[in-house]
Amino acid sequence: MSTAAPERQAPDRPGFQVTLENFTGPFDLLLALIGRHELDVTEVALHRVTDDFIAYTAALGGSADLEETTGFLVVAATLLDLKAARLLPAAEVEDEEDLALLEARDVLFARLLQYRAYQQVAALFRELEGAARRRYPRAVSLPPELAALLPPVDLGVDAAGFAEVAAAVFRPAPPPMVGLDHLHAPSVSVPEQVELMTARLRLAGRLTFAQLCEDAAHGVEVVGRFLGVLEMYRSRQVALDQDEAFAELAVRWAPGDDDSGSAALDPERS
Amino acid sequence: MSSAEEELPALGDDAELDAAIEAVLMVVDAPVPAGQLAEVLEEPVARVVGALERLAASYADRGFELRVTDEGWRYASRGRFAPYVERFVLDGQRSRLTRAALETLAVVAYRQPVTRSRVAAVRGVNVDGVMRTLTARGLIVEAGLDASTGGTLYRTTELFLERLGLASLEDLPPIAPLLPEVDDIDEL
Amino acid sequence: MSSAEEELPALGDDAELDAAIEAVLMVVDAPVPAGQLAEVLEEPVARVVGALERLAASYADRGFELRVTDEGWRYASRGRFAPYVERFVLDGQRSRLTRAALETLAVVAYRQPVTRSRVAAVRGVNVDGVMRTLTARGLIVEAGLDASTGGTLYRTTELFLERLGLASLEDLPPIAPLLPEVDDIDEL
Repeated sequence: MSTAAPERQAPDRPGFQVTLENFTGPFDLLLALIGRHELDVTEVALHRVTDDFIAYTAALGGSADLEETTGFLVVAATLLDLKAARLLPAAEVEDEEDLALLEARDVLFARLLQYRAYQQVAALFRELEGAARRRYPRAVSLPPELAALLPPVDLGVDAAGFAEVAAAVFRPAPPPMVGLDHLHAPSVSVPEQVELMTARLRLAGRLTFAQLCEDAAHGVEVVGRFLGVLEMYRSRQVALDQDEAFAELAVRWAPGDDDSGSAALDPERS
Repeated sequence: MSSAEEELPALGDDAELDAAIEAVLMVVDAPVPAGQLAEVLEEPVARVVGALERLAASYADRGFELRVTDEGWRYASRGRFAPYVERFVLDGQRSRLTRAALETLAVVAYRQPVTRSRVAAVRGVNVDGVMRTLTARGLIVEAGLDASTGGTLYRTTELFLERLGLASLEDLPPIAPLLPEVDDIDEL
Repeated sequence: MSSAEEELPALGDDAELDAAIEAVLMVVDAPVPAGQLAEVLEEPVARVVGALERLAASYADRGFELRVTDEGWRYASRGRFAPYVERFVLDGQRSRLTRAALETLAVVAYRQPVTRSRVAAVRGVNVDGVMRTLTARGLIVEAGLDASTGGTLYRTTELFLERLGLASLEDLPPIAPLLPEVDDIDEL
């Protein structure tokens, strides 16, 4: 057996072409995928939907803005960590990493369940809104005879001051000064990662995923490379080797094994 | 015609017709002609006028009355309580506009004619109350309907120009020079 | 019309007090707290509250009602006549809320007062645009600054309750049974 079972299924599975539905965020997508498998929110369910989640995130890359994509990538990174951890023999896991991963998993579960609660309430809001026989409050203008009693109105500014007020209203608000540096996601482009990995694999022929990621500056870049590997696998440019369950994942340069692949990322491949 | 979602209450019963008229008149911010009421309630004008007169009589002991003018029917406070009503209206009323009102007025002035929802979008807050205040103070008035959204348009008044000491709207200082960082202020 | 200096009608009689309150409430454009009414009418708050409750009960068969919320008292049309009232008052603005808007509203409703970044954390996406829309539509309002982060806090409005047909925040469906048993997920 040369290819890890879950990955081998991916290209043939119709579900792999994730439809670009309008998900309102990563948790929304995750819950929708879990629901599609008719699963409860468990770790098994997370493993089952990881690939679909990644595929959706990859498809999103082109159309969504960076900030939107970042939310998906952060969740994708956690899912990949979890999935990777299950492939490793428990004994080899460092205690500290193990702990961090368990915590990451628990946080993901907690946030997912929390989000689901609000989603359910939002659905209830929709029902309430539809059923509400709305009362409208009396909020009428002052009758002219009463308005006439009010003291003469004073704007408190002259024409120039008024223009200043207008300018202040129309001036675009400065972007909120929230640092995004901690997200480490300035510009991870999957096509760029594919290009980089293609060059390396052409030279080396075969590299482990860990080797491919040795120089990755941060987690999001690792996610980007993983998405790139999935893309390359889908377009039949690489094969994935895994000697046995839980063993290290290796990526082998094997273009054109089967040219019926759907997409060609690199026009120069041969 | 009624859909499942919008079941119109039947008004065959006089009591129901009366109540429907009360509901409408209590909320509408302008006198309503009997003809318009009849049209919306899908009832004969004569029957609606009968209901309006019946209602007006039923308020004999109340602090408000149903008043009819050339423009139509509307609720009003009963005259004999005017001292309290006036005291309430003047209570806490300042002659100086609030900052919120001034900003709303600025949006109307530089974007007129403009709908309330457009003003709300620019200011990022609900402006219904402030727009009513500005209308009551005579600084803005309604100016027809927006062709695309059907929303009411507003423009500034003569009094507004007078208060700023301007002869016409053309004398409003341009704001583009105050916003050098903006290429096209109409985009805002 | 009488002026403010004119002698104030005596309100010793309950019927007169009730009528005076009706007269004042007819000109308000926002809910009025009982305390403010008491001040204007120079009557004890308890007596005014009693009158307000008596009035509210007296409208049982009418097309309008006298409603009390946290903000105060005011008249409103009765819900079952909404289909007719909406033919008058809708400015083409009652569009359905999107799912994103409803979810955001749900988080604000249960966590209020709450900052934008906390809402974003719960939903896992940026909520700036949605929060602006909800504010412009009057469903949420700013409610001060968060002491620790300095971020702007938001809360839901009366209009939000109105829209869902709820009398108060206490009537929100309980969310606790749906939530994971974590004391404060934000701390994680």
